Amino acid sequence: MEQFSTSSSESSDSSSEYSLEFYMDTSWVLDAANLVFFMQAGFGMLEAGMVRAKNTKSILLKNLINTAICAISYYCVGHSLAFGRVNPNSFVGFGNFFLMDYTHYAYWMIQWAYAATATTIATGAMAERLQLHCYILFTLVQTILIYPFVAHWIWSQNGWLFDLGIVDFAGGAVIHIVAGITGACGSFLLGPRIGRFNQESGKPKNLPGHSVVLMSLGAMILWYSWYGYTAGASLGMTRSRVLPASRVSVVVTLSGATGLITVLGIGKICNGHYDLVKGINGLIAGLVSSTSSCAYIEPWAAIIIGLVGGIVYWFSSWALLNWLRLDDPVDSTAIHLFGGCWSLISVAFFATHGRVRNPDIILPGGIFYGGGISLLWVQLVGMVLAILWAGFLSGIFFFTMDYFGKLRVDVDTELAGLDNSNHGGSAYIFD
Amino acid sequence: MEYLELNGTKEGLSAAVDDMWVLNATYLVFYMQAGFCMLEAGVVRAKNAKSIIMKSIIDTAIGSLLFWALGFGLAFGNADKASNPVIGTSHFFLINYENLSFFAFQWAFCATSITIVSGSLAERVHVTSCLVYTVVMSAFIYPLSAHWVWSYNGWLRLIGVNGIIDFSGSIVVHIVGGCIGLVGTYLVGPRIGRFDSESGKPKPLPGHSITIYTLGAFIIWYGFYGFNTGSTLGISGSGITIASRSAVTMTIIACASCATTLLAIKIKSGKYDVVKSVNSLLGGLVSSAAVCSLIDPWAAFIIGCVTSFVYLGGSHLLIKLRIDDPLDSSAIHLGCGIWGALSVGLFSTQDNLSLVLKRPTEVYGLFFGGGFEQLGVQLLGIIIVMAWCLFCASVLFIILKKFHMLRIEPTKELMGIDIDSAGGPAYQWDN
Amino acid sequence: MEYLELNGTKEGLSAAVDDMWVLNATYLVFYMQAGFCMLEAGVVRAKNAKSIIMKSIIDTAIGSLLFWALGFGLAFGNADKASNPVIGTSHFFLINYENLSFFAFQWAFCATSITIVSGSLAERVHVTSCLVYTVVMSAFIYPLSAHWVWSYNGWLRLIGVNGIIDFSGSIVVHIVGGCIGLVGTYLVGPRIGRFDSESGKPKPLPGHSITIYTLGAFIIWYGFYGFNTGSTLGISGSGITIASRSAVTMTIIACASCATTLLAIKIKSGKYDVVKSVNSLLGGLVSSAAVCSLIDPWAAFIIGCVTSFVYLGGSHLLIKLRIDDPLDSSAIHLGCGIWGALSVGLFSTQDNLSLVLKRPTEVYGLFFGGGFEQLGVQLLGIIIVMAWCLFCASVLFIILKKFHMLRIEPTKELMGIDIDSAGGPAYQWDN
Repeated sequence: MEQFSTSSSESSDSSSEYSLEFYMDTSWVLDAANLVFFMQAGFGMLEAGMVRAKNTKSILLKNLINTAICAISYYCVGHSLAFGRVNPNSFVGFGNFFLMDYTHYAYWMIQWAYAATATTIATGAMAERLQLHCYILFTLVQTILIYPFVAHWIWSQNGWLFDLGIVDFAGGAVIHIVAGITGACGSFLLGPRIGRFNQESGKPKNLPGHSVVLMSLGAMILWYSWYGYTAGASLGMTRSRVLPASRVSVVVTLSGATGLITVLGIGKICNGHYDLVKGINGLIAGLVSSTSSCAYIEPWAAIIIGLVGGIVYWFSSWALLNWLRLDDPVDSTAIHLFGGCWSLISVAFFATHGRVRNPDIILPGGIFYGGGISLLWVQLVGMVLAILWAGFLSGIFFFTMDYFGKLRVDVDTELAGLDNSNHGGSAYIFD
Repeated sequence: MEYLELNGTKEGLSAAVDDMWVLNATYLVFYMQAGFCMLEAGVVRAKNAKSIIMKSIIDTAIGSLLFWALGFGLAFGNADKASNPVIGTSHFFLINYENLSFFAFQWAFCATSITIVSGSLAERVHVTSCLVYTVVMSAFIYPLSAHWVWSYNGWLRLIGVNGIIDFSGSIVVHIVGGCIGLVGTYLVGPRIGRFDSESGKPKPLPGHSITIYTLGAFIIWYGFYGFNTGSTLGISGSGITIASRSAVTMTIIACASCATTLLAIKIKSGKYDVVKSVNSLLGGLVSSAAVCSLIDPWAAFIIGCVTSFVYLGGSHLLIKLRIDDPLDSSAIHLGCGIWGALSVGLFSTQDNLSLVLKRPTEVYGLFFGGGFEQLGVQLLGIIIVMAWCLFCASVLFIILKKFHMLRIEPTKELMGIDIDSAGGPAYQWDN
Repeated sequence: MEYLELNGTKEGLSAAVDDMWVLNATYLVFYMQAGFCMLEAGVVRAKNAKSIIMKSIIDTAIGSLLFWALGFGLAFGNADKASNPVIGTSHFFLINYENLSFFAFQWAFCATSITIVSGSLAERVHVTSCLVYTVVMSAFIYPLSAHWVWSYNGWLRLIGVNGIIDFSGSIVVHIVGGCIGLVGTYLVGPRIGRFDSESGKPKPLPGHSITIYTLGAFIIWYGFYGFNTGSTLGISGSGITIASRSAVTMTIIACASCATTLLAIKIKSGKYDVVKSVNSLLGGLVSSAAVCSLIDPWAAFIIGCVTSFVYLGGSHLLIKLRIDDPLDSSAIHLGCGIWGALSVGLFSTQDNLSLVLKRPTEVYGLFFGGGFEQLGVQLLGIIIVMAWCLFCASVLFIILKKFHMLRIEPTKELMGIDIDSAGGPAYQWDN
């Protein structure tokens, strides 16, 4: 996304450092970063609601660790590799370690919040059976090795995918594909939770989470913070970015709502009742589906994107479970990996509005607007490369952990619940 | 609301600042959905928690889509400034509409109004009927009320010197929502066990989690800051002065109302009542919506104290009339909404009113010597809007009842809606 | 805080933008009430959840009313710039006061300070006594501390070259709240069963829901971005630069503190402890309040690591002294507050301090060669404010104890306060 890179150089170098425009744009970014951070609360509640009561504490702790460790490691190294401005090349950034000689703090804030989101999403897929120190190590690997490179390729103005003209407004590839694929690798190597598949028939068995109320609270918080997450990527409101930012808000609402309704409708048809849990996932899948494209499309396109996003979610969730036997307690692979892919691809079809920050640079119109398929190839290259990079590195990491027996908790612990064995008792005490 | 000019005509930085303000407020108002969802979930019994959340989420999703498609055009579709005073006629599907931040803000208001209704109908209504009234409300009932009261050529705006004044929706949002909810809950009848079948005495059916309930109330309070201060539609000119005043008076009204109820109940029954105090807090927020920008802080204190008794009286009256409103939604939103709208005619000062209307006016609050006219106009407006809602809602719910789509069967009600139509309970404490 | 000039002198759009920033921050700080409410509710036992929520609501509602009526005048009533350094004397009930956004911001700070106390007194105190200390705190204790430290003619501001520096309330909000809570919890005595009656060994009384607890912490963290960055009182001039820096350093402090505690406990006891980690996180936020705008990111990391040990030490000390503080409020708010205020004298750099004070200064952090003076001033301020709070709180709570209004009877304590004085339990799982 061109917005990020130009902003970091432009706003700190230009003479308008102390103009009202600069104040406003920075405050917009800070507010948005704050909202993106609040997604940690959203994902925390969502994931806590989706696991069983005996593992609640461990999932909450995991989210806390993600946020904290990610902040430290992103501050030390991650941001430099992604957006460091001393001697960057097209593959990786360099310089400004420990935020030395770096003053664009607001930009760091929102990038940190994005990076933390990517980690939290990924670890959701491994809930209820991963050892806790593995979470810590994975957070380090994710924020130092995996995420910054993809962010650099796509969002930094030196990145090679950026040079190719990839369009990813708020992180369909950078955040959701990376998070989805790393989570999937981890979840696959961990194997399913005990009891998830019937031992004889091999049929999947539902292991429902302990609280739908928490789950929906989490989803609503996510919906709220999604406005900061997407509209904040405009990195400001001045210089005719008002209209794009407003349109982003409208588009996000529409695609999320459509995703929810689609999945509820499919559930009603297939299972005979409205499935709230799936519906909530559909809502998030709808939101994810428009992350790459939200600044570039018309509101009506958001409806189509949300609709397809909901369908993609439903069927990928089903296929992952029944064909791949992937046990993803919070469905984050189906939502974020497949939703992220669809979001990246859909830009090539529906894009019609120009760049947000530089309206002069005309974006090639989407296929439906007669823009040809060149953009589609670029998007596909970006998608495949992000998947390969993140999948390969996380695969190696989890494989190594598995080799040393540090990956999965033992059977007794898993049956008793992580909380009782590792965290000094249950999360709930009602008497 | 539209008393302040729309920002379509403004240019440059101040337009950007104004839109940024409106967008931030919009996000907050959307976040109120999370608050209502938690509020309603906490106050129903555990066996119905999932279905009420489902309704709450469906409201938002379907309502948003319909308001985008039809509602907004009927409410604010004033292309060429030539639409008639009863109904708007253009900009359906946002065609040819550029002021997207204004649209998004109105959108969030509509979603709020709809979600009020589901509280009144909790624990005994088909999910499908919720779909139906959401469609009718967002596409028809709400937009017309909004057009009459808020659109600059709405016919209630043309009455008298100032026209009707409803700064941020005591009438349009809360009276409409509360009124439809009241009709619905009256026609559905009380929950099984709410009134003793022999003596007719009310029996409390306490909700399953006060914690979740309070969380919801706090989120609503937070969102209300966007609701009330965003209605300035900007901060340039006198916008920020009005917004600061609104934030302060609204807080005073809510706190005074809450404190009064707290002490009144303590004095009467010797106990502190959390639920009633929280409801009063919400009632205070509701009555502040119409009047917050027009009064001085001390008047806010008085309005708040009165609000408390309006709510308590309304709640008492509902029980007298054997109407079972699980959330006291009609007492809160209809009762306090009426009081808030009336207090405009009583307490608004000449200075503040002139500032909001952007022209000097000689007609203002009765208590400040502004005469009876404004009070009369407010009263008329309230009656008209209530009559409209009562009529539409009666027709709607009677039809639904005729086709047995309104109330679920007694056995299912006793069992809980979740198990029947939402695929299992909301909580799973074991396994 | 008031180091940055008030916006009374500015004009036009940049004044509007500044007020907008303050208002948005105010909403966030008010939202912290939701966080504290959830935090406290989660950490008490289920039988006391309702009453702690009740107290939280009373704090907010009554405290806000009194701060409006009296407190603000005592704290910031500096009409004619002639009020004395000990106490403000005008603008009671907001009479003749126009800068409403500043008022609202201060209001939210006062509410935060009060709500800290109820955590220390949880599970064994009459709801009525909560009313009493709320009144005294918001009308008297808090406003005077705020006047001394924050008002431009407060006497602690006139000491030394820079005067005392408390950017956003480590002293005024957190030390005051923590100190009063400590006195209260000491005079009330431990909960029944907290210390073994024979051996005197502490026995854990775990809270009923870690989920709600963590949710609360995340909401507080979210709100803290308003708390700290809003204290610039605007974004024009150097405001936004300071605000961005504050956001970054505060994040690093909180995360470093959380991570350190997590690992320290893991190394010592072999387990990961959610509650202590969350508390350290909060401790980090608290210590960031005074210092966040004055330091470089690497110093933030060090401050965060030390914060962790300050909290753990404080918590350990409380148990040693047989003081039962259910939320560890005094360790968090008093302990980490003191450390945060002191670290201003240790770590603040000349550049940042000059920027915040808006004039060059030769006295700054000890570690940067700024001499001992600032450290001495901070220490003096902390001692004065603590002495003031200890004195007032002792008088208050001893009087309450004398009239048997402080602690509830043992039987009721064992049964839970909810059933006795809040009309039933907070949760109803059956029916």
